[in-house]
Amino acid sequence: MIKKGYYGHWGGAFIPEILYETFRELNTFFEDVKKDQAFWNEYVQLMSTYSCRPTPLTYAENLSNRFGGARIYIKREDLNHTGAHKANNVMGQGLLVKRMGKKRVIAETGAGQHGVATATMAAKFGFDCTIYMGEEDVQRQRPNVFWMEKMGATVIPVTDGSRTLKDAINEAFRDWVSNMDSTHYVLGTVCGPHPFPEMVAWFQSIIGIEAREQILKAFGKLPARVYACVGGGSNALGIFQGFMQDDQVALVGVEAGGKGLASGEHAARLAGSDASPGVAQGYKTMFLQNSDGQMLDTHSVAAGLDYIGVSPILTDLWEKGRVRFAAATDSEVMDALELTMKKEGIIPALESAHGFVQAFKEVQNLGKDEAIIINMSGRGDKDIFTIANAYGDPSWKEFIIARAEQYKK
Amino acid sequence: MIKKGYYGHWGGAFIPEILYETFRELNTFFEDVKKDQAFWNEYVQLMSTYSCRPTPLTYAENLSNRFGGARIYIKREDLNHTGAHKANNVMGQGLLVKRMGKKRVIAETGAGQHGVATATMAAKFGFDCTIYMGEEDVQRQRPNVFWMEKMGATVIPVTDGSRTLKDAINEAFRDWVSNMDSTHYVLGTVCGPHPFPEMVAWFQSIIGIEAREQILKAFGKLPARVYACVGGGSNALGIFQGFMQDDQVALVGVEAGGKGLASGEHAARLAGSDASPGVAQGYKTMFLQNSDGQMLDTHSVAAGLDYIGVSPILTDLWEKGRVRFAAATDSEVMDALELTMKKEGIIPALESAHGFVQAFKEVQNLGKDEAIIINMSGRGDKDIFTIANAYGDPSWKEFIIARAEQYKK
Amino acid sequence: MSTLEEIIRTHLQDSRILLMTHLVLGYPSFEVNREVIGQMVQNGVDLIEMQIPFSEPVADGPMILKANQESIAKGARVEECLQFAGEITKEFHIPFLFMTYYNILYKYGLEEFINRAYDLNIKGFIIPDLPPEEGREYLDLVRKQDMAPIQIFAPTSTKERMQRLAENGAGFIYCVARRGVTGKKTDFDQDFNEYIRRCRSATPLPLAVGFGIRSKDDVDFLTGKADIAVIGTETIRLVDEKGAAAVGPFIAGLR
Amino acid sequence: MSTLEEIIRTHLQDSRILLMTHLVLGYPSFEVNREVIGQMVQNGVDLIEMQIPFSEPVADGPMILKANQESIAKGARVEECLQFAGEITKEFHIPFLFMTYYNILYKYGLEEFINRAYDLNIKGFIIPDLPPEEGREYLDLVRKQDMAPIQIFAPTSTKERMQRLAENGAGFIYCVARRGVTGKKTDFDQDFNEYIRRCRSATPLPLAVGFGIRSKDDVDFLTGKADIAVIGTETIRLVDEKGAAAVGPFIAGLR
Ligand SMILES: Cc1ncc(COP(=O)(O)O)c(C=O)c1O
Ligand SMILES: Cc1ncc(COP(=O)(O)O)c(C=O)c1O
Repeated sequence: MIKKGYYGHWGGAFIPEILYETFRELNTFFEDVKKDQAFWNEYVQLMSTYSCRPTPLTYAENLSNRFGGARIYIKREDLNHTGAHKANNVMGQGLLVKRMGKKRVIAETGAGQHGVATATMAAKFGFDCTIYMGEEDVQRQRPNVFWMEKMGATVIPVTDGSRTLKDAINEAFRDWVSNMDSTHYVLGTVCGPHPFPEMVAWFQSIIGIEAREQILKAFGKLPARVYACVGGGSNALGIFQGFMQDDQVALVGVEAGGKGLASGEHAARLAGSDASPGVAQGYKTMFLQNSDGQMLDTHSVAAGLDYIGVSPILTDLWEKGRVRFAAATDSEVMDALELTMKKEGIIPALESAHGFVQAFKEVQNLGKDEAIIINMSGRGDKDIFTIANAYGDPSWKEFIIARAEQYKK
Repeated sequence: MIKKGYYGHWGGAFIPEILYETFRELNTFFEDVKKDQAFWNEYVQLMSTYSCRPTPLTYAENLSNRFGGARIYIKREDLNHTGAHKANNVMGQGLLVKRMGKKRVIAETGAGQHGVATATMAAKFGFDCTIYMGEEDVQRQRPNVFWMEKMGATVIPVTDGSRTLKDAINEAFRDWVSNMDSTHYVLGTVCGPHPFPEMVAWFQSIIGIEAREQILKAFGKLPARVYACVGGGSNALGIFQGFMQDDQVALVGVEAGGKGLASGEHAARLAGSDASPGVAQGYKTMFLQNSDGQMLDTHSVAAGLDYIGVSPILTDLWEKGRVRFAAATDSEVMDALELTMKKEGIIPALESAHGFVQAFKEVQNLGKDEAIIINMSGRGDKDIFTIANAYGDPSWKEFIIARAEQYKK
Repeated sequence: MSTLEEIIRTHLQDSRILLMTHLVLGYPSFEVNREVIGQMVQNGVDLIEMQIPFSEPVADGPMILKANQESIAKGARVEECLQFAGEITKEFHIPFLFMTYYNILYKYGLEEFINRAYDLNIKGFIIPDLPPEEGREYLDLVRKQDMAPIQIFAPTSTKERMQRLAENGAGFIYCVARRGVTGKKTDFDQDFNEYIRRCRSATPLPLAVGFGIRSKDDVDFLTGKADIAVIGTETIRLVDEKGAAAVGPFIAGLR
Repeated sequence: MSTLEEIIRTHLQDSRILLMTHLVLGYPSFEVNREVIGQMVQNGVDLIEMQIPFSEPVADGPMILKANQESIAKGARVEECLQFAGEITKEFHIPFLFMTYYNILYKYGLEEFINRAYDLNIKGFIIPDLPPEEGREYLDLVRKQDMAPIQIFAPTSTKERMQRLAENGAGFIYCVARRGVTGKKTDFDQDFNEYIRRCRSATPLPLAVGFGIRSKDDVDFLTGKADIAVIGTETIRLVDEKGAAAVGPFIAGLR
């Protein structure tokens, strides 16, 4: 019954026995809603009244002129409520939880984006909510912790392992195996055991459905290429699904190149050669692991891409050649971000800016009669602490120091 | 020719002679575009591809149940690009500047919201951009300054007077009288000399047009009351215009009650009795001024409401009894904000939360078969420094102090 | 012809160019104001504009802005300014004008203010934020008392606009020398000559030129082109830097 | 019947309940592991599961999690664990099992790993993240070598599910005593009795009960209900707090 959820060699559901029934139930409910057009309609309705769907497709005229190649369109997931595509998945799972009659949700979070989205959903649906977040991320992303708490969630700092995203996932599983009767685990990306990859991809497919319609209307034909950053892969799969059947549309996933693929300090699973097949966190995919199968520490300026695994669905599409992968380094990301702010008045999240990097590298090779779409998965203004930091902005530092002096009094 | 722009006794264009021609030209262009359906269409198109219009109307089910009176709907201006209704006005003026062929824009900003919106618009349209901001606000709102600069704007701290919004306006005028040939002054609210009140109100009317359609669709009839916070008055007028002709719809503007109307530390012009008729910053309205006609210092937890004057259009509607005014104190605002976050997963800007306060006070007196709309002018997550501060959050303080220690190294 | 214009025309028979100076009441103090005015009158200033401070002086540059704000911050009230003006017009026998922003009049009560000024022997008003379109009542009331509602020309004003303004004005026309606010230097160049010719052809009223006049060279340049040279920010700067006593020699050296 | 089950059944003729203990290889060191195992065997432990550390031990609680991570952090490698296991099975003559997560086998090469374990005289495997649906190949390979792929029952497992699992298992069934992860206390109550009855009726295989067993009382409670009591976290805690020498007396006192 559970033996589904494979994409080529990848995926599966490597779960402890204690969760077997929970997954059986989850699969049953998910299979039901998938067939239920009314559920999807309710989801679309919710996203269009509580969030801002359809999110716009913005023509980036200045950037297009600057590079002089294909027209650049930007899919604006940053305009979602809570500022990123994460809202799509979370609100969808929220509706499912309501159906299942559960009263509590838990989630892992890295950058805090998925945590904020989940806390938001929980407030909206009246669920209890606990968020697991690596202690190091709690330190780095205090503003997000503040908002989660204000929305009524309990944020638990995870002090094990590397104290980042993967450890938060493990800890959320540990909570779940204790509280599965009352609790649903809202996984944040297209990873983890089946049915999560399929389920998250399904909710995120709303991006691609809209984008396809929008580009046809705005540009009159399909784009030559679609770019998206890839952490777990949810925003990428979200938009890619809209063009999967269109062989003429190249799909490009951009991973975190960190300090460079040669440095070892990155999170490139499919773009680099450091990853190998493995099974962890409940699924089989390409992991950044050592020869023993122990997971490695990863690095990226973008916390949301800083993860050891990647969606089994994407790994399959990579293997089959349908999705091409590239990596963007931290410093390329800061440059692309700067250019996009200056030229378009748009602030991509550090994660999203990875997609922009690769698009900028390639767009000039395409004709003026072509278009490309970049999926802007989220907005960067939530990242002020990281971005101002990364630019080493001196006035920002002075501001923080002055504020601290006030607080010390 | 200029002798227009009066609303009852209020309004006018009290401008220095040097700007006479500039205003004549501006009036001519504005009159032209007002008649030009294509201009409005271009505006709506821009707002629907670059920002997220129509912004949703969200049914706040949990809040409605909690109060047990009328249904509460929230108009979601927070989902605009840059996070507030300010985008509407700014993008509209941007299109006008393009028509006028000018190459530079200037603006005042208090909280920084209008400054960020203007810097964004300037980046998008390729204009040079200078933002005037009271020195005290620059200190308080460093994140916004950071983003403005990153989008290519020059931010000039204003060190005169009370170093806040009104001084920034004066300074912007001083720039304009020097550079009117190249420069348009993008005033941020429905104040200032004619045609600004009319023009800003026109661009903001998009809120009310949408809201009226949306509530009829969602609720089947008109709302009993519409609530909006009032700084200069642009978001309020924006939504009120949609219901102006509907006498059965009560329109309620909520001003900053600060530390209480009796304390003198507030910014209530029309809700309190401290204001009197006056002429300043180019227009006639009710000002918070002393018996000599000198403007007073105002106070609000919400920088965007912390202003001495108010739209002449609103003053007229107040005088005529069409719009009712109330004030919300700082502490009521923090409570309403907290409740809204917890119950709906929505974070209103401190400004917007003023509207929520009054709505919460009144909603239980209305029947369950009625609806009200609250205009949520902006999102609060941009205000982390103010909000975390106002709640005195200890972990936030620790976070800032720790960060400062890193920066000192 | 208004009384103010008559006085000006009389002076112009002896002098190729008149001098008008400016000060901000209560800055740095009323006592210093009095001393400065004494120095000015003794050294040949022909007219003085006394600015009643306002908290939002939009048309003024940093120096005068600061003077406005400090005067108010030190507690100067409008009533005090008016009483002081009364003492001054009794003591010194040149024409005095009030310069201020409209809200000061409006809040006081327009008619009351104008009548009070008349009683104080004030000869006219310069209100930079009150164009004639907004000032109908003001214009009528001021002229009814034979005082001068000084109108302002700007380099951006068209000939038609100038004519329109002049019709509403009396006493003289205040020609703003350039774009911008008070207190910055002005380049008196070809454009300026063309501008002043335009002003002259638009009205028979005497022309005062202000904004950026700082030196004998500037006054010499204006002589023969304008009737009155207006020294504004420069004396405030002088008093700030060298004290009231420096004003006399400075004025004496201008002509 | 698998060799492991045979050994267990033989022991059960002398003992009303067997004891299985657990340790994490390389934590706190291989030397201490060796000493602890010695203590265990000398004091009557019947089976030992040796956990090969993994960086993401999802099914384990804080104590064992930390042991996994510290072992890896100190440099323990899989090869080292295997060699050590070989030495241990030579020295001590009770059945040893490998407990670990699937990725350790997968990355090593499933067949290679199983064959190597066979060569090391390992009697079975406990792999908590490998349900039979995902473990077809593993099950076949393990059973081909007459080793035991231990299956896990949980309180959430239905009778049908238990039967299904048992069909795939050998040696014994590991019955997880309660929801949650390793290391917390278990309340052995009415629900537990009902659960263990359900386990018993689903399979003829011997039943081991683990998760939260800490004391002679717990073991006594299980006696007559289950065949094997599993002591996990408790000995790790003991070694942490009192050193390896404390293990012997603790074990001796359990039965
Ligand atoms: C803005 C944004 N983009 C992208 C990601 C990466 O996740 P995914 O690859 O699942 O879209 C994150 C994760 O936190 C994110 O916050
Ligand atoms: C979010 C928000 N709401 C309201 C206001 C007040 O302005 P207005 O009354 O013109 O809408 C501001 C001004 O900065 C603002 O930022």
